[in-house]
Amino acid sequence: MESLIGLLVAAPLLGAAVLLCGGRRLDRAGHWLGTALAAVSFALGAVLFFDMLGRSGGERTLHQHLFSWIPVEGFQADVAFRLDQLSMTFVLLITGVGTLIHLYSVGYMEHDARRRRFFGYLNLFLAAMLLLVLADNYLLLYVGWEGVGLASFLLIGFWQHKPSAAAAAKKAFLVNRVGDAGLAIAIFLMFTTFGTFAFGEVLAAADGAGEGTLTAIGLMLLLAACGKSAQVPLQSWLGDAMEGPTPVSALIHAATMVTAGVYLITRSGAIYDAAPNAQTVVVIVGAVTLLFGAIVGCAKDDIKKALAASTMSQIGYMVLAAGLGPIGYAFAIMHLVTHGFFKAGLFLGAGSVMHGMNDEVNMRKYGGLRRHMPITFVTFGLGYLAIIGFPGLSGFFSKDLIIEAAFSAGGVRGWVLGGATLLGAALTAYYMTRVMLLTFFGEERWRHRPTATPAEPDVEPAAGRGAAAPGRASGQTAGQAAGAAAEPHPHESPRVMTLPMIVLAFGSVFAGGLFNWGEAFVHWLEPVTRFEHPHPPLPIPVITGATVAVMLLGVGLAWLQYGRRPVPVTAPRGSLLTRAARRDLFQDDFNHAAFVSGGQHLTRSLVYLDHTVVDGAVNGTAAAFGGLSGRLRKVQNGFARSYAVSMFGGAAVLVAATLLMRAV
Amino acid sequence: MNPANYLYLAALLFTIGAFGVLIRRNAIVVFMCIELMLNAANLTLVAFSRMHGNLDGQIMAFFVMVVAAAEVVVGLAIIVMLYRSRHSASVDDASLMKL
Amino acid sequence: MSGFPLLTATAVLPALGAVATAAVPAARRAAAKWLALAVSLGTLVLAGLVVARFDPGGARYQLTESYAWIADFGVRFELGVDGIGTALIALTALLVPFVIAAGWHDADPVPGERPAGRWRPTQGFFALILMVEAMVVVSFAATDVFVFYLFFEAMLIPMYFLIGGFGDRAHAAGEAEGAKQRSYAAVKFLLYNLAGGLIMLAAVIGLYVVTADQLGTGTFSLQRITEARAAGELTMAAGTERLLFLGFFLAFAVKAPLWPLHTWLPNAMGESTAPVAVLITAVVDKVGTFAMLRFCLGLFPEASAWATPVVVVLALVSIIYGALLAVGQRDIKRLVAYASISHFGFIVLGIFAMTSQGQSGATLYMVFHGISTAVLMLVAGFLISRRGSRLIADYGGVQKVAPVLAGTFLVGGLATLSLPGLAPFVSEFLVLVGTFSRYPAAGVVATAGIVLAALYVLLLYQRTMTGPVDKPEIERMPDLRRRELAVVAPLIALLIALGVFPKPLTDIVNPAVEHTLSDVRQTDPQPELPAVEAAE
Amino acid sequence: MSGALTTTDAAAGLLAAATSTGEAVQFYALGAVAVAGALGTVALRRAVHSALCLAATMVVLAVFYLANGAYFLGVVQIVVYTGAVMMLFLFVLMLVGVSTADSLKETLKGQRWLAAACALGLGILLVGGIGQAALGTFTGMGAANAQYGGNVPGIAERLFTEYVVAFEVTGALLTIAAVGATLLTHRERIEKATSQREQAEERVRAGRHLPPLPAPGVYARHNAVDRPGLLPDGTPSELTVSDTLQRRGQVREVASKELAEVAATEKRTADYHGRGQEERP
Repeated sequence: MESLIGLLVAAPLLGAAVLLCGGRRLDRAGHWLGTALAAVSFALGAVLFFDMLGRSGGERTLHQHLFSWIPVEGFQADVAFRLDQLSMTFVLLITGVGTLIHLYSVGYMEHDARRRRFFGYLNLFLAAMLLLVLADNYLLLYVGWEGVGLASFLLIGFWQHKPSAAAAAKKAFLVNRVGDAGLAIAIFLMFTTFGTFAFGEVLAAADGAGEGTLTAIGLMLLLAACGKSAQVPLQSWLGDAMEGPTPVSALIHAATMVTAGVYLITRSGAIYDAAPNAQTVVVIVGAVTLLFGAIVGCAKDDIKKALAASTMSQIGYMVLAAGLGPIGYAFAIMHLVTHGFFKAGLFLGAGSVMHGMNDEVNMRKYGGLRRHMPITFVTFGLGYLAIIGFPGLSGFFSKDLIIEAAFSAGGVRGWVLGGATLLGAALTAYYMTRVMLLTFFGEERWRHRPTATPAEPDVEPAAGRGAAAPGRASGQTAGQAAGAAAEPHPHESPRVMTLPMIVLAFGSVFAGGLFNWGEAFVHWLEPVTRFEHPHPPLPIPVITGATVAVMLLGVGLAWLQYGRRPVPVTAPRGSLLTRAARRDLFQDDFNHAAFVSGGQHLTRSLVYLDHTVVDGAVNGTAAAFGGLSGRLRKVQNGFARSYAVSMFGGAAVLVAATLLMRAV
Repeated sequence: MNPANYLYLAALLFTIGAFGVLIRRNAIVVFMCIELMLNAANLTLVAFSRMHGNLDGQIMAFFVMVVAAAEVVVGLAIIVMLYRSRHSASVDDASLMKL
Repeated sequence: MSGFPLLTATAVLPALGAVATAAVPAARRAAAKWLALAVSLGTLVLAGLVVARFDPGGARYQLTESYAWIADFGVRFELGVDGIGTALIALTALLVPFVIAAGWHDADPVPGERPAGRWRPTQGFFALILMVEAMVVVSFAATDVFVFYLFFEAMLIPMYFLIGGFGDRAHAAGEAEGAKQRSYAAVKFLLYNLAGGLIMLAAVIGLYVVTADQLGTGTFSLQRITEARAAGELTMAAGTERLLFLGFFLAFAVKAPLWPLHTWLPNAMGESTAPVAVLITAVVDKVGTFAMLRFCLGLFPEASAWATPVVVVLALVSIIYGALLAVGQRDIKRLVAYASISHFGFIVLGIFAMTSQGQSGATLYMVFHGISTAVLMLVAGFLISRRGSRLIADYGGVQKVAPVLAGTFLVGGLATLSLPGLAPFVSEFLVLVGTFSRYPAAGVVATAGIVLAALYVLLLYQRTMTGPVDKPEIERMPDLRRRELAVVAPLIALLIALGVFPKPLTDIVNPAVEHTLSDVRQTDPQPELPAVEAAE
Repeated sequence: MSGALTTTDAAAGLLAAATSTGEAVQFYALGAVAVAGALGTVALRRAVHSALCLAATMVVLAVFYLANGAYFLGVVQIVVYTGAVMMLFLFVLMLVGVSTADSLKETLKGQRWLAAACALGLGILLVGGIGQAALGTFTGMGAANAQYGGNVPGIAERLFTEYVVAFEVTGALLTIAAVGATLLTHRERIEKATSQREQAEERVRAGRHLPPLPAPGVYARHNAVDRPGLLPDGTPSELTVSDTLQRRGQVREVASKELAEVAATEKRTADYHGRGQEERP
């Protein structure tokens, strides 16, 4: 069985290698190969899962030691895998959702000339992500960590001819690199403290170390988590990352990669439990991001950006939960999984909508699409109900549990956190309802009003599809261009795209309930992430009631604002808060002011300095010597007599010398 | 009388000759000054040979004279050529020792 | 161990090859190229034999040879390699064939050009490259300080001509201006290194004097001196040792190059052709860092310990400073040069962290940085040869017209920013861990360097490769040709292979590093919880 | 005969050995002359004068040689140096041009002061050195000269036994020097010498001064070659004076009053013949 673990990673890696090096001859079948390999690793994951179920809680953890990676004196870095319940959960999520999204992409990227490379990158991502969750030590985890960063870089910038895409990719990688530096430093600290960075030894010895060290490690790990999971203050890249193709947003920036931070914190639970200060910081970060994302999400008109903000906020929930310690880890992971389902579903839905709308992303130009793309509408709607925590659906269970855990953090802290999570729930309901209404209900704002373009004849759908195809093939957001020229003709996406959406919809409906069946999920994870029952200050039903209440409140508000009265196509100026939220609460302005401009000035001045001072000193010395020799050269005037003088003087000096020698 | 006197005289003549070599521009005069220096040297040789009472000194002086004669012959020939080529016997005109 | 002088052969073969190549008649240009390539491959085979013969568990110096040379000064032609030397000889022999293949057309006479004008003698170009290889091999293998010094300095001559004589075809500032810049760069390179070398010469003589009046007979033999020091026969006054150390260190710091002695590198790498630039940064400069490890630490342990704080600070400055300047460059080659300065900072940092991780890391770093820079620089060279400009601003959207070129360029860049899975990551991580375990603050600062590395690499990639294709020259740009791909692909494969499985190299290097550490009488700092070590 | 010779030699030897007051007087008197000569050699503007001064110094030195018992050298000094060498100098001076007197104005900046400083320094050093040196008194040439019966036989004996090689070499040197000098100064005549006829034809072809040049000194008080003849309008013509004189700048000026007289005479003859002004050009 152990040997299968390696194959789990190897399969997509092989796919990536073949697809990327294979060349054009693979263009025809490449995408199917990629999908097949993803499916293979999912099958392997399933086999391992059932095998794991077959064994009792004690010996469920599997280890596979492949080879010693960097053997240096007093330093052991092995390529070794560790498959326990936690990583098993992730393996299933990654491979499962991954396979579905591969399938989806077959349709979505159909018209893209570079589809083969796209699938190569997707496989590369799967491999890296699996490496991340299967690693047995922090160094190998770091490899996967940067690996997914690379894949994300490649996929965000997949349409490289778009400067915005290229810039977004660079931004994502850089911000992540900051987090990676944190992870690296954490690893150094572990090495100097424990002399190793294998999970087993480190976590076992964690409580033995000084709290200061552990706090440092915890904060550094948190920095890494912030980078990868787009938590404040390293959140700014996620919004731009939506430049990538929608399947990428669904897989990497919703379901899997961005949750790696939660995995890291949960995995390092032992360290955080021994460092309460670090935990506090984690909780604060989670709470802040939760609200930050929610607020931003309320103002975005770009459907993908709105969903991205919601992702940020949902991960805030998870981080918060993970920061609560043993009472929260399991819930964090649970919410992570359910969120993986419904957020992926939502993104695929959004992709499907864009697919039908000439890649238009502005929700204000949607409206009333439920009649034109019913399947998308239903699946999207189910995902929507799940995320706002409609009773009975996945989101309800996972989120509700986190809220309870937040309340039971104890004392004022508990009340604050609980309040934050409740507020978050309300906001979630609000902005998701807004998305829903703007997209699928209301009047069809994408139709050209007679005033806008008088007496324009209808073009038949075929032409519309034809117009849509090159737009996406070349990847430009042809929405504006095409929208102005030819009126979009929304149509349902092909089967290959709707199928994954349906599957994910099922997940988002039933997963939560399934997990919560007799706390199955919690018990499943308990051996890895210890579990304590939360004891909220209020009775559970009250909290649940409150959750549902605030959810309904949010929905109601959104309906009042967007459901009842018509929505203007061009966004109104809006309140100060709205405008701030549209600008992502000035995150980029802050970064620019704080780092970018300063850095640019620094480099410019340094370049100047290097040229004038450092190099100037060198050239100055050279010039000085040149001048001196030029002066000396004048002595050699070419006149025999002046040479004779020097000879004569030399003779005199010699005589003097001899006399002196005789004297002494 | 002290033999040193001859040596003092020789030193004086030698110095004067050297000075002349340095300040005169006419190649022929320069040559004369060189001859003067040689003669001063000869005087010392002779004085020493008398002082030590053997003939080697004089023989040295003799050789000096011979060599000086040869040198004068060649040197003057060169001067003549120089004069032919550049119509002047000034050593400063031949300032070609500079790159 | 057979009596066959393998190391000498490894050095002599390229030397002879150089002479033979130079002797090829002017008309038979192709023959000269093939001859040079064949010789370099032969050298590679010999180097492979060296690696094969080297027994990591064996004596410190192996394959030793010793011939009487200048008896009066106790100079013997002594060769011998430890693990570090072996690794670096392998690197040299490995890279030179690629350099030759990459520079296949760099020295061809320009078709439209009058033959009387700046004609590039192809034979000379390849002969000089081989000559450099021979000298580098000797300096990696020399265990006699004098022999090392001799070749360390002699290397400058062929390098001078390679830099000054063969530049880019199309220079941004015009042909004449280009020639001027080239000669400036070459002279700067020569004077810089010569100055360092002369200081070192003084130190070498000083060392001889010290040994002479303490051991009776003066010697330059590294082994003899280290043994004598270990045995306590040879004791230097602190002042003397520090002066000698500085004399050696300055020369190596110039060669390395360490801030603030770095300014010759950007000129040299910017003006010379890409293969020569690779030769400079990937092969020749390594002699400097290698010599720090072998001579500075081996001969003057106390002084090294004394100088460590300053050197560490300088290394940190190099790392950050080099990276920041790389960010600010407008010229692709100069950018790579400043990136190299930053990387050399890492190497020096690793050496002077005085931990086994640090020094193993530094040694691996020398090898891996050689390969990764080779990839990046050679691809950059191919790019420049297509567009005829070194300015980043003249590019953009290359990825769309030449995807393979862009891909290889990206891989080179990722190796430069030491992405895990590629070889440089291993070495950089080792250096950082080694540094952090002794100087945590320094470790943190150096870690900031990896973020900056990402910045300059990605900026370069974004500006050159991505975006719309808005320049006609770029629309017509061909993708990598077969020869060029054949040059780059093996190196990339090597980067990946060593990144995943560096064990063969570490096995060779580790014992040597342990020896060096014992020379400087240093031991690794132990973790706070040794109990865990025991439990492990 | 031989006895006389020996006695004279003995006496000479005695003279050489002893340092009488007479010699002292002679030394100081002639020494002054020698120094004066040397100074003259250096200081005088005309090369000829320098040569003469040098000759004087050399003669004095010859006397000193004799006084020091180096009879052979003394004679050789006079014959070779003051005779041959100085004549050679003067001869070359003639070739180069006696008149050329180089100005003693220094052209090289600071040359003179440097030279003076060096000379002074050296002189002081030499004098100091001699002063320091522990010099005995004269042994005298008596024994040495008497050994082979006289100074000349003594030198000859040494020259042809001990120093024979050196002697031969110097002989060779002299020969080579002679050959070299001739080679250097010899100038090969490239074109054949032009005969008188050719010169005449040349003159005709050139078309100037077909007749002989006009004679000088016409209208003069006294015939003189250094006085130019006057053209009809009374301007002096340089054709009439020989080239050499013109080069040396020894042409005598024709005074203006004489020119005036010529003009007056012409006027008078014109009036006498009654030719009016109008015919005058």
